[in-house]
Amino acid sequence: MMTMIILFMIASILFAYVLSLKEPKWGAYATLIVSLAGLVGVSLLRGSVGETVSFYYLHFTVTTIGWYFSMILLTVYFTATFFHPFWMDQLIYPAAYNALFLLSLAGTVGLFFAQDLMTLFICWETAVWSSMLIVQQGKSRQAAWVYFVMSAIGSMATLFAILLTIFMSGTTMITDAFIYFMGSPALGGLVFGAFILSGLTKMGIFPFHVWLPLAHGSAPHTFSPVLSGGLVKMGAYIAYLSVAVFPAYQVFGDQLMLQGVPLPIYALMLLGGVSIVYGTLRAIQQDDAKRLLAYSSVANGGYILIGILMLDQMAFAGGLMHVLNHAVASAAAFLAMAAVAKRTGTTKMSELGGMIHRMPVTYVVYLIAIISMAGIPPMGGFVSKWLIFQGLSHRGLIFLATAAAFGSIGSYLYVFRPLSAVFLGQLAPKYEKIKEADPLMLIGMLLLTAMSLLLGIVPNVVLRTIAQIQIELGIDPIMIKGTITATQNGSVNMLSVFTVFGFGFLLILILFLVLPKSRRVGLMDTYTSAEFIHTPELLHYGHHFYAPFERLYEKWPSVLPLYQRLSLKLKEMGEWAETFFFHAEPNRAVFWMVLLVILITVGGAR
Amino acid sequence: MIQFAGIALILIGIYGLMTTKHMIKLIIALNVMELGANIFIISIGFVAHGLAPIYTADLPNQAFSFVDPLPQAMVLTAIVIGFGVSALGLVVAQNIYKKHGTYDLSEIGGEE
Amino acid sequence: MMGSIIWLIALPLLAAFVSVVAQTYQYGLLVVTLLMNLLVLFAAPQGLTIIGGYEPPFGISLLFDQYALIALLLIQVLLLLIIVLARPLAKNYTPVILVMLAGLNGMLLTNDLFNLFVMIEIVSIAAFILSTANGKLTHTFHYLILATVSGVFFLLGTVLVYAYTGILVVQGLMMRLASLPVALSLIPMMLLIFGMAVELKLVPVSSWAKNIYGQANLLTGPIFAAVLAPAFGFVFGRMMNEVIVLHSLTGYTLLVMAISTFVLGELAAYRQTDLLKTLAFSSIGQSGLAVMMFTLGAPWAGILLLINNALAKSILYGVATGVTAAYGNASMGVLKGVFYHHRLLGVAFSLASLSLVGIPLFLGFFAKVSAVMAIFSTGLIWVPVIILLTAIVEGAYVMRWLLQLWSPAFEGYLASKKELPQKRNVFSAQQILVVGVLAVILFTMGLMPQRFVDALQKTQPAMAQYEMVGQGEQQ
Amino acid sequence: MKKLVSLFLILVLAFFLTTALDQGLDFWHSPSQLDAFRMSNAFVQNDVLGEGGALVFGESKNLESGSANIVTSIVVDYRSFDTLGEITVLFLSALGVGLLMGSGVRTTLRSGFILKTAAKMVAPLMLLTGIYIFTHGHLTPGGGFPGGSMMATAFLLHYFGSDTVKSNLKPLKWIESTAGALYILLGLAGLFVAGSFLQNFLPTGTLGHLVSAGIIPLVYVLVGLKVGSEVSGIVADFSKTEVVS
Amino acid sequence: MSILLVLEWIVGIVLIIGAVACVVTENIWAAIVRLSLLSMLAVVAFALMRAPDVALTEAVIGSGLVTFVFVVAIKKMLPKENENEETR
Repeated sequence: MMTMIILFMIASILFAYVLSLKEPKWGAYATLIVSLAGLVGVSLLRGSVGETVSFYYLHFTVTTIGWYFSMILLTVYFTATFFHPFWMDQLIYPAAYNALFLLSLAGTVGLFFAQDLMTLFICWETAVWSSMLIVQQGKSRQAAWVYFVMSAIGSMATLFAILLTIFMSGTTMITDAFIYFMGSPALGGLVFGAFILSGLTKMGIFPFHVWLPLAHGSAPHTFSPVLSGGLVKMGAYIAYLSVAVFPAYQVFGDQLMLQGVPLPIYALMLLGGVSIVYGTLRAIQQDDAKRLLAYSSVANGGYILIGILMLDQMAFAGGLMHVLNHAVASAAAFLAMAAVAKRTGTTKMSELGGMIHRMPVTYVVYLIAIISMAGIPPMGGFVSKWLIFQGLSHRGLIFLATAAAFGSIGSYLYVFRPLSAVFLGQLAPKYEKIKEADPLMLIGMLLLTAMSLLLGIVPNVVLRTIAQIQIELGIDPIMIKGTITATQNGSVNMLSVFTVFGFGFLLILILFLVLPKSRRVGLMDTYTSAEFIHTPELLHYGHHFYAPFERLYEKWPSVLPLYQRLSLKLKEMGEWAETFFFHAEPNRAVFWMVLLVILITVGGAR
Repeated sequence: MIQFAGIALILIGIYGLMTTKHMIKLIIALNVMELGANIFIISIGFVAHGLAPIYTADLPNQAFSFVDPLPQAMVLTAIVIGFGVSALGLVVAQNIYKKHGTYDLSEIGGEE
Repeated sequence: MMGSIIWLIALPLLAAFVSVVAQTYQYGLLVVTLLMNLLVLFAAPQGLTIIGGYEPPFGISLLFDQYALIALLLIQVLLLLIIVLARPLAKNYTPVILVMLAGLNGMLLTNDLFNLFVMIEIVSIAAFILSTANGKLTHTFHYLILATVSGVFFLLGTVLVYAYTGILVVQGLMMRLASLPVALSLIPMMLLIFGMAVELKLVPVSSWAKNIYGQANLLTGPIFAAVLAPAFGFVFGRMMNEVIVLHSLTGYTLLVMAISTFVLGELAAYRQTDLLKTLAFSSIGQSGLAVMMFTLGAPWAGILLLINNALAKSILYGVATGVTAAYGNASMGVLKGVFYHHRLLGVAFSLASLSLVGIPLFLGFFAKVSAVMAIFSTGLIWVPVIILLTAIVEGAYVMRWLLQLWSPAFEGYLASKKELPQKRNVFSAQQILVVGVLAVILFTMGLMPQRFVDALQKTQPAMAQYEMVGQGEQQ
Repeated sequence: MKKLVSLFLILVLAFFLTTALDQGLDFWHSPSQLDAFRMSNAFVQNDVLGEGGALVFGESKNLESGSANIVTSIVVDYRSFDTLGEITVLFLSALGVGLLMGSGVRTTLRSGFILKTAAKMVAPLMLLTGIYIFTHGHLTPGGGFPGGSMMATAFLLHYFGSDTVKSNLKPLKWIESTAGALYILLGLAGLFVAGSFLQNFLPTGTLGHLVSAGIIPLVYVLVGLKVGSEVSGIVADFSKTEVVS
Repeated sequence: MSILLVLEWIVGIVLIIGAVACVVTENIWAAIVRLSLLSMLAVVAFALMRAPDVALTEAVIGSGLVTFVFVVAIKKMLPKENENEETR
C-alpha cells in the first residue's frame, strides 16, 4: 500500500507537470484528483500500523501519529486544490507550481511516515524547498527568501542533531537512535535543543516567527492555507518527536523541575507562551487580513507547542487536537480570504468591507473558522484549548495558563477585526458587482467548515485516535465516553454544549427575522458638519479599527530588525574579509603567506 | 656559505615581492627568488671534495665521490620553467602597459 | 600496451605538438583526444605504470588506482563537455587546453614528487594563459606572481623531502617522513602545503581567485571552477594521503586556513551583487571545505564534495557566463528574471545550485552529510557547527540569486506585472544540450547515493583513529 | 613603514628558517660522501636495475643508462618524463607569448653595422657550438637546453642582424612541432619495443663514446631542436611591434 | 682548497649584496643589469658547487636569454626618449 502511494506520488508529480505544460488548468484539476487519491490512500493505512516499507534509501513506517498528522495535512492540501483551477492565470510558472505543490505534499507525508532520521530530514527539506519555490510565485521574493533562511537555520540545527545522533548511536532508525541519549544527558541536551529548533522555526515560535507574516502574507493565495494549516504543522510533528520519541523527560530528569517539568522544556514552553502573547498582540495590529491570520498562526503555534511539550493526559491530547483544529480553521480562514481576494484583488482590510452582501457563504465559512480559532465553545478549537488549559492548570503552570488565557481573549479582538472590516460594514461602491465565490471553491471551503463544526460537536472521534497515540506512548490516555470528554478536573459533553448554543443561535435567528429590518446605508450616504465626505476611506469601518490600541504599538519591539542587523553584520564581515584577504594585490597575499610561514617556523623552533 | 646565499636570495626575492608594486620589478624579484632556490637546491647535493658527476677519462684512481647529480637535474628543469614563467609574466606586463600606460599596479588599481 | 595509462599524457601532448601546425584540425583533435582518453580510462588496468623502465623509487611511475580513476574520469568528462559548450572560445586556445589536459592527467597520475611539481607548473602556466581570455590582464599577472611563488615553495619542499629521505616517490613517502624528527620534517611539510595553497585558494593567498573566477567567460569560468579546482583538490587529497605528515602546528594552521577559507569565502559571497563574483567566492569557500575534509583525514567526504562542486559549478558557471555575455552584465538588477526567457537553463541552474547548497535529493546533500559524519569521527564537534552555520549563509545567497533570476515580477506585486529584460539569445541548441547533459549527470548522481551512503558507513570504522592532526607527533 | 615591516619579517624569517634548516642540512659541514639513503647513488653507479659493477670510462659496456654525464642520464633517461614536462612548459610559454603578442609584425630593432657584421661572423659559430653542445650532452656538460638556447641565440642574431632577409618564422613552428612529436613517438617506441614509456630501448654502447647511451643523444637532439625553436619563437614574438591601425 | 673556500665566501657575499641592490633599486634598467650580473655570479656559484651542466644552462638561459627578453620587452615600452635620438 505504502509503496503504491509513493510510486503514485512520484508519477503524479511528473504527470501534473507535463499536463500543466499543456494546459495549466488541467494540471490544477490533476492536483485535486491526486491529493484526493492521496487522502483516500492514506486513510486506508489506518489499519496497517506497523507496516514498514523501504523505497530506495528511504524507509517508511506507518504509525498512528504519522497517520493522524498526514491525514490533517492531506485534508488541508486537498481543500486548497479546489482553488487551483482559478489561480493558474495569476502564476508565472503554473506548471512548476502544480508539480512543486505535489512535491511538497509528498515531502510532508513522507516526513510523517519516516522511519529513519535521514528519511525524516530528506522529506523535511524537500517540503521546505519546494514550498519556498512556490512562495516566490506570490507577491514577494523577499518573503520566500526569509522563509528559506529561517527554515535553513532550523534545518541545519536539526541536521546537526540528526547526524550526531546517527554517529553516536550507530543506527538511523528514529526510535532506536534516540533511546541512546537516555544514558548521556549532556549530549542529549545538545541534541534535543538542536533537533527541536527546526520545529520551532517552522511553527513560528517567538524569535523565529518573522517569516510567517511575510511568507503567509505574500504567498500565492492558494498556498497560504497550505502554509499555515499544513506546513507549519510539520513543526508540531518535530516537537512531538523531540519530546515523545526522544526521551526528553528522562534525559532532563536530573535538571531543575518546575511543577514536574524540567527546566529546558519549561523554557521552551515559556517561548510558546511568549509566542501566544506576542502573536496575539501583533495580530491585533495588522491591516492585511493574511498577515493577521499569520500572526494568529504564531499564537496558535504557541498553544500547540505547549500542549505537546506537556506530554501528559490532557494538554498533550489538547495540543495534538489543536493541530487538527487550527489546521482546519486557519485553512478555512485563508481560503475565505483567498476567495475574497479572487473577487476583489486585495486582502487589505481597509480596502474591503460589506462582503457579506455579496459573498454570504464565504462569510459563514470565515465566521465558523474564526470561532474555532478563537476557541469559542461550539467549535473544535474550544475543545483543544480547553484541554490545554486544563492540563496547564492541573500542573499549576500559572504563567503559561495566564498566557493561554490572554491569547484566548486577545484572539477575540483580532479575529473580530477582519470579520467586521472585510465582511461586515458597508460595501465599497467598486465591489457592487462582485459575485459569490465559484461553486468549486465553495465546496472546498464548506468541507473545512463542516469539519470544524463536526470537531466541535463530536471531538471524541479524533480524541479516540489521540488516546491511542497516548496509549502507545505509555501515558494516561484522555478519557472519552460516548460524547463526553473527561479529564481529571472535569468533563465536557460537547454535544450538549452544541445543543445549548444551537438553541441560542436559533433564538437569535428568530429574533433577527421577527424584529424590524435595519435600513441599509451606503458608504457615502452621510455627512458631517454639513459637508459631504469625499474621502470615503476615512469613514471605512476598518479604518483605525483599534485606534485606542494603536498608541500601544508605537514603540513596539520587533525582531525583524535584529535579523536585518545580523544580515548586515555578515555582509560587513564579508567586506572585511574581502579587503583583508581577497584584495587584488600580489604584495598583500605574499605578505600573509610570509606571516604564516614565520608562524610555523617560529612555532617549530621552540 | 653558498647555501646561505641561496636562502638569502630567496628571502630577498620575497622582500621584493612584498614591497614593490612595479610589475617588472615584481618579475625581477621573482627571478631573484628562483635563482636563490636554484642555488639552495644545488647546495643540497654538494659533497665536500666531490667531483662533477661526469665520468671522464681522467678520473682519479683512488676513492672519490661525485656530488649529488639529482638536484642538478632538478635545477635544470627549474631554470627552464623559471624562464618560461618570466617570459609569460613579461608579456603580460607588456600588454598591461599597452593598455594602461604604466607598469605600476597601484596606479592601475582593480580592473573591474 | 595500447591500454597503458601513459596514453592519457602522451596523447594530449602529441596532439598539442601537432595542433600547432595543423591549425584547421585543432578543435577536432582536442575532441578526439578527449574521447580516446575516455576509452583509455576504461581499458587501462589499475596499478603502477613505470616510465623509462626503472622501478620506483628510482624512476618515475604513474599510480592509477580508484582514486585517480574517479578524478580522471571527472576531468575528462567535464572538459569534454565544457569545450563543446564554449566551442568558439575554445578554438583559440586548443593547444593550451591540450597541454593543460596532459598536465592535469599527469598531475593526478604521477607517483613522483618532483614530477608532480613539473605537472603543477604545466597546469599553472596553462591556467595563466587561459585566464588571459578574460581580458583582464592585471588579474592574470596577480595570479602568475602568486602561483609562481607557491611553485618555488613547492620546489623547495620537494627538494628538502629528497634531502631528508633520499627518495621522491609519492606512494608511501609518508612513512619515511613520519620517521623523521619533527624539527626536520616541519619545514618541508610547511613548504609543500604553502606550495599548494595558492592553487587550492586557501585564505590568505586566495585573492587571485576573486577576479580570475569573478570575471570569467564561458571558457575560463567552467574550466577554472569545474576542472582546475577539483583537479588540485584531488592532488591535495593524494598528498595528504601519501606524503604530508601533519604536525600539530602545520595541521592546525592548515585546518584554520581551510575553515577560514570556507567561512570568509561564503561570507564574502553573501555580500556580492554580481553573479560571477558570488560564484567566485562560493568556489573559494567550497575549496576550503574540501581541503578541510582532506586535512581531517576524510578523503571520501572530500571526494564527494569535489565531485559535487565540480559538476554544480560547471553548470552554474556555464549558465552564468553565458547569460552575462548575452545580457552584458552580471549584476542582480540586470539579470532579474532572465530565466523566464531561458527556462531549460534555469532548471539546470536551479538543480546545480540546490545541489551546491546541499539540499536533499541532490548529490550535495550526501556530500555534506558525509563531510559532517567524517568530522564527528575525528572528535571535533565544533567544526560541523561552523560548517552548518556557514551552510545557512551559503543557502541564503544561493537562494537569493535563484529567486532573483527566476522571478520577473515586481516586489510586492503579482506575476501579472512583469519587469523583464529584453530577450536575448544566450545559447544555441547544442550548448543547451550540453548544459542539460551536465544537469542530468548531476541529478542522476544524486539519485544514486546508495553507494555513497554505503561507503560512508564503511569509512566510519576506518576513520576511527582519533586525530589525523598531530600524527607526526607520535614519533 | 611597509618596507620596515617587510624587512623585519624577512629578518625574523631568515633567522628562524636558517636555524630550522641547519638542523637537518648541517650547513657548516658538507658531507664527505653522498648520503647512502639518497637514490642518486644508484644513478651514479648505473645500478638501478641491480646489475651494476665498477664503472670504467671507455670500457664499461651495455650499462643501463650508458651516459658518461650522470646529470644527462638522469635528465634524459632515469627521469626523462620530467624533461618531457619541461619542454612542454617552454612550449606553453611560447604559445602564451604568441597568443598575447598576437597581431604584430617584425620589429624594427635598429641594427647597426657592428651587429650586422657580428651576426654574420658569430652566428654560424654559435650555431655550431650549440649543435656540439647538445650532441655531446651525454659526454660533456651541457645538453639540450643550453645547446638549443645557443642555437636560438645564433638564429636570433641572424634574424636581427639582417634587415633585408624577411625571416619567416613558419619553419620554427614546424621544427618545434616535429621535434616534440618525435620525442613522444620515441617514448612510445620505448613503450612498444621495451615495455615502458620513454624506455631506453637502443643498445647503450660503451661508456664515453659518442655513439653510446642509446636514445639519450637522440632525445637530446630533439630537445635541443625543440628548445631552440621555442626560445627563438618567444624572443621573436617579444620583439614584434604592434600593427599601427 | 682554501682558495675555493675563499672564493665561495666572496661569491656568496657578493650574491647577497647584488640581490639586495637588484631588488631595492628604483631604476628598472639598473635592476635588470644587476639581475643579469647576479645570474653570472650564480653561474660561478654553480661551478663552485661542481654543477657544470647547471652552470652552462644558467649562463645561456638565466643570464643570457632572460636578460635579453627583459631588455626587449621593456625597450619597446619605455623607449620614447631613446628613440627620439635615433629615428626622428
